[in-house]
Amino acid sequence: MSPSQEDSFVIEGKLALPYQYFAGRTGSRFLIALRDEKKIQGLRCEKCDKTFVPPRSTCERCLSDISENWVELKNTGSVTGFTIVRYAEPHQPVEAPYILALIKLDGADTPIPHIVKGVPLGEMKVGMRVKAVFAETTTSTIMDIDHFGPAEP
Amino acid sequence: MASKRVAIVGTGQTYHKSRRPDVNGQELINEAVQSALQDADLGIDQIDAIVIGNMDHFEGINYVDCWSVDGSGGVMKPIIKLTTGGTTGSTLGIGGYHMVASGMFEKVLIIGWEKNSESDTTGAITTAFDAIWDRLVFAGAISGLAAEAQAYMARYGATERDGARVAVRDRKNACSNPYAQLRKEITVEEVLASPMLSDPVHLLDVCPRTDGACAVIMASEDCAEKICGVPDWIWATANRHTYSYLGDANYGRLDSMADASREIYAKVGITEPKKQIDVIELYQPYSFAGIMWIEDLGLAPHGKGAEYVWSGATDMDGELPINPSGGVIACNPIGATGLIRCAEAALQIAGRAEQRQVPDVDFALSTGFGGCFWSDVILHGKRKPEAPRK
Amino acid sequence: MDENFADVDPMVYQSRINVPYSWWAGDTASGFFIALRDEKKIMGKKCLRCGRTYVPPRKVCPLCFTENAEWVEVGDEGSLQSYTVCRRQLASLPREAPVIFGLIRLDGADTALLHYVDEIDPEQIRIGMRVKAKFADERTGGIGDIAHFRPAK
Amino acid sequence: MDRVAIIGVGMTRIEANKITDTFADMVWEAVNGALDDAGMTIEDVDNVVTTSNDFWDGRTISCMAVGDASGVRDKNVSCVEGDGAFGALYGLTRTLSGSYGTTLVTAHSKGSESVSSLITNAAFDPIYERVIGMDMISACAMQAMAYLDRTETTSEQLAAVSVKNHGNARYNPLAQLPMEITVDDVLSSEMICDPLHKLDCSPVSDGCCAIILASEERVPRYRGKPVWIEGVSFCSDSYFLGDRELSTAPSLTRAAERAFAMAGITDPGAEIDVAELYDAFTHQELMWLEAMGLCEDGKAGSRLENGEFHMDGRLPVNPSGGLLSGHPVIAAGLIRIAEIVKQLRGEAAEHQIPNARRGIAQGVNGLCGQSHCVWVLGKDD
Repeated sequence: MSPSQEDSFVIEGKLALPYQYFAGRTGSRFLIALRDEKKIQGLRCEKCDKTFVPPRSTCERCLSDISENWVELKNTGSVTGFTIVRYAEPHQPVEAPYILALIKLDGADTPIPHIVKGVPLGEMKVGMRVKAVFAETTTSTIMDIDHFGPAEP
Repeated sequence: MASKRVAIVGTGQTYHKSRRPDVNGQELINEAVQSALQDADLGIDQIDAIVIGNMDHFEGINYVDCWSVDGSGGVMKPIIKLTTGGTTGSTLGIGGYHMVASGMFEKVLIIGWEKNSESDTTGAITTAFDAIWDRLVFAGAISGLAAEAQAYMARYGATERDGARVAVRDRKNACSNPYAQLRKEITVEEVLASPMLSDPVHLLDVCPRTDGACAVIMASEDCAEKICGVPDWIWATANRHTYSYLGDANYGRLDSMADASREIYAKVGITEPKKQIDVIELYQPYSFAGIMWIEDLGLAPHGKGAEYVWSGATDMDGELPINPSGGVIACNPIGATGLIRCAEAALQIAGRAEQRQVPDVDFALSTGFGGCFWSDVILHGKRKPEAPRK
Repeated sequence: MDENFADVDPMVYQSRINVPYSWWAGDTASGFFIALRDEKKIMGKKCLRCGRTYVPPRKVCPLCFTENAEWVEVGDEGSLQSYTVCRRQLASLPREAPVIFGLIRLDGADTALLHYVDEIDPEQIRIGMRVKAKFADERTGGIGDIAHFRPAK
Repeated sequence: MDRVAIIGVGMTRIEANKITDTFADMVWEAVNGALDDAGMTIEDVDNVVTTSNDFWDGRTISCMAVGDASGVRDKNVSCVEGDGAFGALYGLTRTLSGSYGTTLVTAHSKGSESVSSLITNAAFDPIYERVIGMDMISACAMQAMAYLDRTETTSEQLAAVSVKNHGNARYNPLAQLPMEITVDDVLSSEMICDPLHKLDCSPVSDGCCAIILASEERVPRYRGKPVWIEGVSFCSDSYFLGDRELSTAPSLTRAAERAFAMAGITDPGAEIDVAELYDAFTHQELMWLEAMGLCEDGKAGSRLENGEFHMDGRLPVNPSGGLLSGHPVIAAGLIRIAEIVKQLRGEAAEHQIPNARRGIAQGVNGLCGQSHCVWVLGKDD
């Protein structure tokens, strides 16, 4: 009775679960400043002397509430790590190959992951100076920074 | 009931494959459970509680603990689910340990499983990262790991050949492990010639997608020695979920592994891990981890991991064999993978690892990796620990 | 903390987790679906130790934990163990409300099969009533090969 | 059993939609509530167990969202997936194992961020059942139908549970739906799935709860008033609805028997002063009372009608308003435990049950109450 190989059934299905995510108060504030004033802000914990980007309302080290201690950061920063993504996947923000980099903005202690464009793949290196390039049309997301491009040294 | 000492008295695995169309999820789980029960010569009715885990979005089944009971044996029994991403398997091992050590359950069945072939794993992994910040930019685990390898290479001058050497070692070991999925040797040149996925990581540097399950039975000191000749005593467990945002991680170092292993060494008095530990089953989803994370385990100074691997010290005939089972590069059913490391360490301690047995093993380490650069570490020993670990 | 965010309208992101799945039915379920598709027969699996016949069939008896070796054909008629009439158009419903779900213990089976009940006025349904399977004309090997259960004459 | 106490509890308000809070914000609020309640700082916590669900949170590895807010930075941590009462049980084993002296347990979820019907449809077996489109409400309605049929309990008696719990919620400032309603209001509310009306069903809400466990020798070090864990057990029934006798809950009976035995309870109906049960639907509060032996089979409805389970009754059930008045899915079981701790400490303010000395709390996982976790808590006199 056991079926042969091509008769082993597959039930095709899809899990299409709609979600809505709340950026929360601090997240909203960051994204509105980014959208309306093209300003990138972080939240700073004085006790631990650490500025977090993306902003978090509480400091992970000492668990204190830092949600009002906004700090303005520069649009420039340096690459602390990167990779060149070459495999193609439907979920990718841009077509492969593209540069996915970790950028520590001047004034921040934690780098943010983002896309780098305008740099030949072969010349990418850790420590490179980059500058935020803002998107024409805003989507009120982190993609309001369209990508990071090379910055004058 | 005072706290109890705990030992692994039975293990079971499926023959891990890229796809298992002949069984559904519950049946896959049952295969591993039946072989673990047989290994310990126990019936399901002698099990006091069950701990199970996988990564939900890989199978799209909610409340897996409830769904699994036909296969896991949980009907009219206590069953609970633990899940922490890639470290799920080792989280389950640590969970089983605490359930038995608490004195509330004498014999606990622990199950890790995954059917990666049933979903689009990259799509499922992408949703692991913060929906507002990381997810839009990020796509899949490989690019995060590649960024780590790139940073390490920039800092210490390692090369792609160093990563390839680790892949060659593990794929060779896998040939003597009947449960492993990829049992074909490869050379450094073949690794470097394979397609580049995300600089500097090639296709043969990373783990495959696998359908597989693993089951482990842990028992308290009151009955462990009656059940199995050489129980694998759990001496200590530790883990860290150090980061939550990809940007925060310290690329080129695995802080969570360093902290967790340091806690264990301090707790049991290990000062020279290279000498005092006889074998390591390292959860290493891609080759470069094999030269970087062994530094965080204290086996080599920072930047010298590759040298230690090229010296042959971690090969089967070296001073400290790593991944006699072939490790994660040969087989990765994610929810089970951390528990497979735990089960393989137990087989090494019990001297029952057949062709992949490392001679006279007194202490073994099994680790887990996942989440946002998270690590779990479990120390296994042949000797019974003196008093319950505090 | 709140007055700081008085002017901030919270950002909400509509998103969707859209993961395609293909669940392997396995040999046992495939055997069940082939019998439905090709012979309009409903098969169960019997545990030789405790004698229970499971519909849907199970490879291993969940109670005795031994492999159910024996396929057993069960009747296409049975008694309604319980039911509900869904009046609200729930998001999970694939068809127009009202939809009637029932648990049907088929003659010869020891467990009940979850399925639709139709061709009956919702107010007439009674627990314990006899119902009969109505097979779909187009059968492709899936639980949908049984269209629904209707009152047995 | 070695003695472990709960020395700190913290909860957010239960709301339909906490739009201004992320998961981390909610957890941080509850964790700080528990730490203040216990008179502890995060450094006093030896290890953390978070409880979440990837489907409800819309995120693979959902525990990653709340790690920082639970202070896991340099600590051992683990994550349970399922109801918070199960998370607390795993936290208890970690406290009893000798590895840790204090354990922080958190549980959170947001019903507002997703569609509960689709999330619970994903709990059905993908091969045989999921495609026909049932969810938690339709499955539990089928259970209610079987229960009414077997025990002659009436829809009016079901409605009376809703009237009681929404009424109790008027005295609980954290509840989402305090309401003054009548049996007729319930029976005339929208019929969602026979026999369950809208007011027979709990909402799906946003909320978070945190508790702190401490071993006996660590308790004196903090100012949190200890409530002792006297008994706890959990058990699961079969999975397929067709394999089960839906109108009964044998797995709850077994879990309750074991928990009561651990606590040395021989006559639960008389020895228990207050109960916080998992009333996801009105018929379930009655079923759980009968399955735990807190009243005879089939009689919970009539005993409710003569007021035995009201705030001034023989055995007050859900003085907090229960799930019917606010149901953050994953946090619900942990909130039941926290409510019993408040009752036994005499800190339940307006919904306080006078001189309550021993109480029970219940968590549930799976469809139609497949897997139950029963807690017995007591106060030293």
